[in-house]
Amino acid sequence: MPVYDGKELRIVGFLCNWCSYGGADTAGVARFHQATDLRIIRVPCSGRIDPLFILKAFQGGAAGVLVSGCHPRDCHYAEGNYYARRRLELLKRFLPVTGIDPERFEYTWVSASEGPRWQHVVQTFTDRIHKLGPAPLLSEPLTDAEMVEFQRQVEAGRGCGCHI
Amino acid sequence: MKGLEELKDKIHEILPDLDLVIGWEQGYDGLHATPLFIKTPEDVDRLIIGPLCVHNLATYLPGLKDKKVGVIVKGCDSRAVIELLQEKLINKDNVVILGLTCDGVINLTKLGRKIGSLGAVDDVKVEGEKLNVVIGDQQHNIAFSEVKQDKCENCIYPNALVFDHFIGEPVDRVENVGAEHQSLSDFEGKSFDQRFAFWKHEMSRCIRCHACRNACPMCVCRDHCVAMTRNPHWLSQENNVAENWMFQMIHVMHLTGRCVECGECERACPMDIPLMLLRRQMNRGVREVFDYEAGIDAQNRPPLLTFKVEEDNISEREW
Amino acid sequence: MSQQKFLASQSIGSFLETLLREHRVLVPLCEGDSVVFRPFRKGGGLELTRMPTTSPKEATFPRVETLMSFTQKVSAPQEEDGGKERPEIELTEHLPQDSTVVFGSRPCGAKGKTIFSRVYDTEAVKDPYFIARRDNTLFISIACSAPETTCFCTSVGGGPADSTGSDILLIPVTDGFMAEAVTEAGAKLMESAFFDAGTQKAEEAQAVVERAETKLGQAQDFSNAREKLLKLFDNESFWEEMSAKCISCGTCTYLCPTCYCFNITDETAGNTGKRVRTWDNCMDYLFTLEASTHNPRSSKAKRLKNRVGHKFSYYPSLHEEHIACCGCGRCIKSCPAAVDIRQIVKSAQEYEDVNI
Amino acid sequence: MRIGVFICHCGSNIAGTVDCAKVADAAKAFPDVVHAEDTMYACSEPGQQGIIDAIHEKNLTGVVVASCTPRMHEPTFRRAVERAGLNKYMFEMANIREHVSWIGKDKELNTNKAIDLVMMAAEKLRHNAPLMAKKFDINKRVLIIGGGVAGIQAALDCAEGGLEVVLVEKTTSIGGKMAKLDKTFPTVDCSCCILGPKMVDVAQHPNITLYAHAEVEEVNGYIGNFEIRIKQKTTYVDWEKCTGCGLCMEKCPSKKSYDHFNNGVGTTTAINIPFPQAIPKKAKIDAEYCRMFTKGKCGVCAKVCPTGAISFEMTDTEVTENVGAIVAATGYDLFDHAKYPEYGAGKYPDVITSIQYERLMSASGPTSGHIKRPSDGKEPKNVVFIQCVGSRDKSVNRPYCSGFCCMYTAKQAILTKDHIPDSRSFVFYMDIRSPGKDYDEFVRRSIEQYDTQYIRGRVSLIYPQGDKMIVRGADTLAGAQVEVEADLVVLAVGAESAAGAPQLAEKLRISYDSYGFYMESHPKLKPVETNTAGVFLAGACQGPKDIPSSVGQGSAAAAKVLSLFSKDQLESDPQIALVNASRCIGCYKCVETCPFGAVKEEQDRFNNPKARVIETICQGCGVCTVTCPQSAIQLQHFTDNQILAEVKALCPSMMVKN
Amino acid sequence: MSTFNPYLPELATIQEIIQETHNIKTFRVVLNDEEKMKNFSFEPGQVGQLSVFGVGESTFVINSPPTRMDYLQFSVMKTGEVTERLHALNEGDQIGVRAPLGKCFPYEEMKGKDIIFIGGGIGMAPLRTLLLYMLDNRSDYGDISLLYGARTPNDMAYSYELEEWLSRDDMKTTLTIDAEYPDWQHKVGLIPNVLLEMNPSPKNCIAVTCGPPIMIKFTIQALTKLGFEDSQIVTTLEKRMKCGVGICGRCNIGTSYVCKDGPAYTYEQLKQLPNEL
Repeated sequence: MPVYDGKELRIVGFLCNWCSYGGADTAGVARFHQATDLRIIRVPCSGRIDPLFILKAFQGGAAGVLVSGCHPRDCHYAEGNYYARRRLELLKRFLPVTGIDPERFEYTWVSASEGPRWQHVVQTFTDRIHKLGPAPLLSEPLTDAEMVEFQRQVEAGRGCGCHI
Repeated sequence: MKGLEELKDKIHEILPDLDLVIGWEQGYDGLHATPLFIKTPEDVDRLIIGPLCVHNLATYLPGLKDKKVGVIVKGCDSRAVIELLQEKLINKDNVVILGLTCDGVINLTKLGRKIGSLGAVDDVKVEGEKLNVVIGDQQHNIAFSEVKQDKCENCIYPNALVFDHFIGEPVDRVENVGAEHQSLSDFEGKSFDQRFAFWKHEMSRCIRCHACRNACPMCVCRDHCVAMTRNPHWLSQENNVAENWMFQMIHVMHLTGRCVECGECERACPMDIPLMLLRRQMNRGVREVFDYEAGIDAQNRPPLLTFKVEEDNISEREW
Repeated sequence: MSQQKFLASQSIGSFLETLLREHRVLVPLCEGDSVVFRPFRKGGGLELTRMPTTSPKEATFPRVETLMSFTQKVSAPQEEDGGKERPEIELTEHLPQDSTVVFGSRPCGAKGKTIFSRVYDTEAVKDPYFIARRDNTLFISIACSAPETTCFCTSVGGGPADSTGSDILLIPVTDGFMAEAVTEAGAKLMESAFFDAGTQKAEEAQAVVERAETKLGQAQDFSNAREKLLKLFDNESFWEEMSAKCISCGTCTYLCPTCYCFNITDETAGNTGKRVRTWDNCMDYLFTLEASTHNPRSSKAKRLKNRVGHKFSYYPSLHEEHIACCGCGRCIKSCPAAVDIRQIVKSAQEYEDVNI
Repeated sequence: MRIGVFICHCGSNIAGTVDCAKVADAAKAFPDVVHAEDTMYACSEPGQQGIIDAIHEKNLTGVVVASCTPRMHEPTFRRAVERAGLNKYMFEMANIREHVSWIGKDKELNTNKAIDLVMMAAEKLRHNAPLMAKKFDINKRVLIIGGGVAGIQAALDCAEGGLEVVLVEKTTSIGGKMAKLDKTFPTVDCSCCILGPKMVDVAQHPNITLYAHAEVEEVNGYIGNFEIRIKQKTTYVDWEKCTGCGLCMEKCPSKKSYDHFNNGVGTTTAINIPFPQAIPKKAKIDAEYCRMFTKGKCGVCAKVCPTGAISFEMTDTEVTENVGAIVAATGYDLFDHAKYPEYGAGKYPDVITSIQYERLMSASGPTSGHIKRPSDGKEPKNVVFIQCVGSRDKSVNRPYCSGFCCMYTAKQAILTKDHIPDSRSFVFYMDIRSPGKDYDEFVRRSIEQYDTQYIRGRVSLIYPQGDKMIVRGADTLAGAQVEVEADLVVLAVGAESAAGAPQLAEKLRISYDSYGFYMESHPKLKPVETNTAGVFLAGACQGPKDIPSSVGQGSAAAAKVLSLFSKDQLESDPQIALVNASRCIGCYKCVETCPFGAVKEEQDRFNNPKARVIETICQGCGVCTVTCPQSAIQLQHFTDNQILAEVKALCPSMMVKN
Repeated sequence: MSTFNPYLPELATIQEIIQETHNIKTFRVVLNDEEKMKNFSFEPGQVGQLSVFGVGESTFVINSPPTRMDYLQFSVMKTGEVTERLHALNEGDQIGVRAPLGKCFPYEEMKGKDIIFIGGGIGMAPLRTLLLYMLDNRSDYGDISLLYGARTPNDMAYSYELEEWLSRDDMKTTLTIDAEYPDWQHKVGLIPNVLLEMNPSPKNCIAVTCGPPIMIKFTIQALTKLGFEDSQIVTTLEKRMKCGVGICGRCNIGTSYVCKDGPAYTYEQLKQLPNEL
């Protein structure tokens, strides 16, 4: 299903079942209006979220990825979110080198009772992604201008072109 | 690297108790060294050390788990041995480490940039800081510092960090301490879009030969790498930009907090894709967040295998 | 086949541009620190001095190609199925339609496809994808004037100016190339005005080739490798020693102009999917891993044995002594561990002598 | 696979803003979907029957229901597909109510989103596999940690229910805080008189094994089969021999020992039985004060002990108990008012805590029930009570209400008047919290019948003036500063989590909040369960509670244990990690990260190292799955392929044309 | 599309699925193109590649005989991704078939000879096609006997045919299982041992054996012990295959490509190949 043209961007959410998915439910029960872009994938624990899922989403053209788990100390599985925090923080710091704006990825903690907070998170993140616009796509060929630029670099001398 | 004779003597001494010792010998031309697997005293004669000995021989250790192996390591290589020990991927009882001191090894890609084709090199000599490359009747004199591996440029571990036998005298090297390689900050001069396009361009060249993976001393999954499976199906076998990119992402992620920056992935890449940029960025994060460097102390716990309830350098983002 | 014509260096670009009208034109281009075959772009440069890192194999055997695509549908309830919906498949064959000119490959690279043909185009079985590409691809090769330390074409039946597999052979001379048509199609291309019949530098060309041949030195005689390798089949320690430094990657196979193994896998997205063929690598553990977890080539020693055996023994046995190698040396030059296939074969040939 | 998709209208809850028929129509085109329909209420009896009928009629092998949150009805629908003969894990849910219809108004966008969510669910389902629960035996014994009133109630209820109970108490006697109280609100009956018999029942019940002065050292195993290491701390008195006669206490020369039971009101002997009704009624030597330990000679008690129970060489011992369930009833501690400099930070003798005041009022206390102020033993006439000391105060990180202080302050004011009829009580309060049967009436009685003067406002300073304490505060209702001359100030200290609670939580592998109170599984629906199967909570360890609530939770936890043990075997949740041995390279990174110690190092028949998951210990978090670089260990029902299928469904542009 | 594309499967419909054992299902398949189904020809022992579209292909012997062409029958043991997905299919579902591939049993050379079939577990599948072919051309062959073994009675495929085979008087059928089992009326013991006990005469006899590698190994040893020449022993090999037409490079043993030159080999032929099984 293609992203709804012009109105939405593809935003993927990974939420732990016990806190954040519950928080999203709580927001729903309270009828807290939210942007519709986000599609939530439910996992048992933020510790189940492989940073590679996030990269896979970007590989597939996601404009933004949002992860949310239980607040530290509140993990249903005692420690899962501590591992998640380390993994996700490193991913966040890694992204710039790939050329994916790290602002396109965010992770946070929302408890099952924090409906208003969830609404706020969704709204803030969605607004941020809309400001950034659609993500660059790996599947799209390089533009002519880009090709010419790379060729120019080659002609300037051998080398990987990472130094300019 | 110094102490070839001392090293040979030591190998002669320990070889009877070992199945083999891994070192280097001259390869098919004057420019290439190649790993040498010493099994007999006669093999020892073929041993060389020096700036051509680029290969990180620790890569072979996990595959020789059931053998008693001697391995010759430079400072950088020794970090891979430490990381392997740290992760209990090799058994220290089965490994005898012959530590060297090193003043840098050659980067053939950079040499190629200097002198064009490397296809017909007859001989290479190192005289102090000069590298003398003989191609037929041509002579190229090049400053060694300009054709060293990146990792050698700001090396702070010239001496093996772990060893059973140290060969030669350890050298001091204090300049450039902790400096991050220039390439990363250079790369940051590009916009996000330029960086993204850069990788698309680089990945279009990748032939998915997995040399980067198989040359990596930390890629111990080898035959069980997720890059080739359908369960889980992380990647298709299609050799295209998106899938090649994803493979490199998997490689980086699986090296998080484990990469010792030996540079073997980039060296092994037949297509000269600058993979170390990715490694350096990840290692920068690891350093900043956990004040951690892989392969320094076998007692350290890799950062992703543990946690702190209150992380020192991770702050909750404001919403 | 025909007379030699002169192609001036400065007119190559313009010549290639004329080809673009009807063909995809692949030329060696510098990318990063590598030289790879890429579509020629108007005004773009090309790299003809360095030996290309990759082989031109991609022109006739792409790294990845879609063999067929399929769509799954659910039919309306069928009466004969008791009113149940029934899944249906729609299958579409994807045969290549392009026409390609490869310009600037070396003779060894162009020869690669001939090794394919003996397997892909036989009485019993014809691979329509390869055949379509092969028959629609023209190779304009450049004779080798500067053999490298890894080159051994003369040992496997080739040479610096071997025209096997090429349609036009260019021999570098001052300011350009002497061109020689090898096939009808090549001759047709050479009717282009950029080929000048007036300028004759045949002697210079001859000298270039001779110099290269001299440089290559004595050819290695692989003729008895066929039996020697077979004899060593069960010699585990020999193969363990030969493969000790091999890291079991696929650099050698993927850069090889003659390695023709492939994998076929299905990929889907929603209801549509495709069956793709990708290069595969006999040096990989998974290549022969069976579903039962049994693996006949479980160690890198066994895999290297198969690779060397295939090229220098099995293939020659099946195909009139032709060695499945064109001596380009890429497997040696780009090997991360500098494994030297010449040395392995030689060791096998000399093995018995040592052990008498 | 033959998938059936059911789109629930949920009346107008979903259908109001989602075009359910359109979603069903779109679903028909998804791979493997052979049936799709919209239905009014999928969870209703006819709704479920519709699913079951479709499974039969269309030979469905998997079902997707798009309706409310799976946290609500996933079990319902799983049972339904199971009734139809499918494995209950061949089912997926798409949440199109809480996550779609209730949060967005644009029907078009909602419908589109619902279609996406259904597609994700269907794509995941295509990678589902039937999962079977494994059965295992239960050890029908229960460990209760903490011998306060909640633990006592749980122990007695379990024991009465026929279970063997192991009760571990940290101090030398059970009874907890309640044993220290003089009277209880709102009935003003004698605390010890109602608790005493229950304590005796514990001592005498054949099913209860009591370890007093003991602590849980280590917890291994899993629901149905825990192995507990208990440290029996040394008492220097052989309790097998001690008869509790008290002769040693009479003769002990070290009479200035800190009196723990009386919270430092008065002193006791170095060897002591904490209070007359103690269970077990056994003596213990406090080595900090015993001359044998401080000076190296004495031994009077050993000489006088008629049974020769004294043993100065005694050391800690360890016992191991095997149980099938655990109830944590470790109670609470009182806030340390030393954190309030404005109240004297504990340095004024006549500023005491409410529990000390209880001991002063108690007939069994150090003053035999006569209220005498600590400084000079005078009977106080003006008593000031200050509420919310360590409650509802962010500045000391105690933002929560302790709940029971308002009530016990009212009680203490009433009792003060009973003890000293000419006294006056003043209560500084923020709000009166008195919900509960007869509670508010009780407070009113204190004000109206006992003339307690309630002043709404915070106390800003207490300082001594002569033999009085001046209490300065605000009366926010009058809008004025007030100063009260007090003979005695009683601080209504709030509750905080018991010392050592986080450490025990970690042994039990249960979570606790930032204040150290244990987390219940669900704040409303699972108040005594924890997220670790087989571990239950009772009383104030979960949060501040009064006696009836604690007793109620004690019984509730007991009921949970009894219902758990009503089966002979338990089924383990099959949504756990599983190692694919042919992919595992035995690096054991999973062993290191598993929060539950559920992954074991093993060797296969070729001596290759392999990881193995202990099914009953694994809780299914999936931390290991991410840890494993070969993806050899996969969390069932949330495998890489299942999650990847969802990601790929959402982000399909990876289907590049070659 | 004039040239024949060896990679392009024929679409086919699963007509019937038989659950043989807990992990073996038999699929009876009919090509959708009626003309092609009518003209379909193959020889006993040849294999086919079955496609589950989106998952991939896997190789199975056509175990119905060419003499019975109502459908093509394949028996599939659940081992990997493709077989798992095949098992999840239903009657009426669509698959792809590329067949026939490979070489057949030397059934022409076997004419006039006594035949002993020795099958273990799923290895019965390739034997079935040849056995049924011979029964359908009974007069061309001498004595026919079958020794079929499995771990337990529940692991025996084609149980519905065994009764008929046991009752036929133009063939001799022996069944065996590895260990005692309640109500088992037949032999108990490992196949090679039972074979030695049966003591078949090698004279003018061809032994055809198929089963798990370890069983084949010991069966061949037993046959040799009984006096069978290498040329009198026929077996089939299994390898990982992709293309099925001898190109893709993974199923070769030296110069022989199992997908194209096999899977049926005489032991004599096998011995000439390098030892890489």
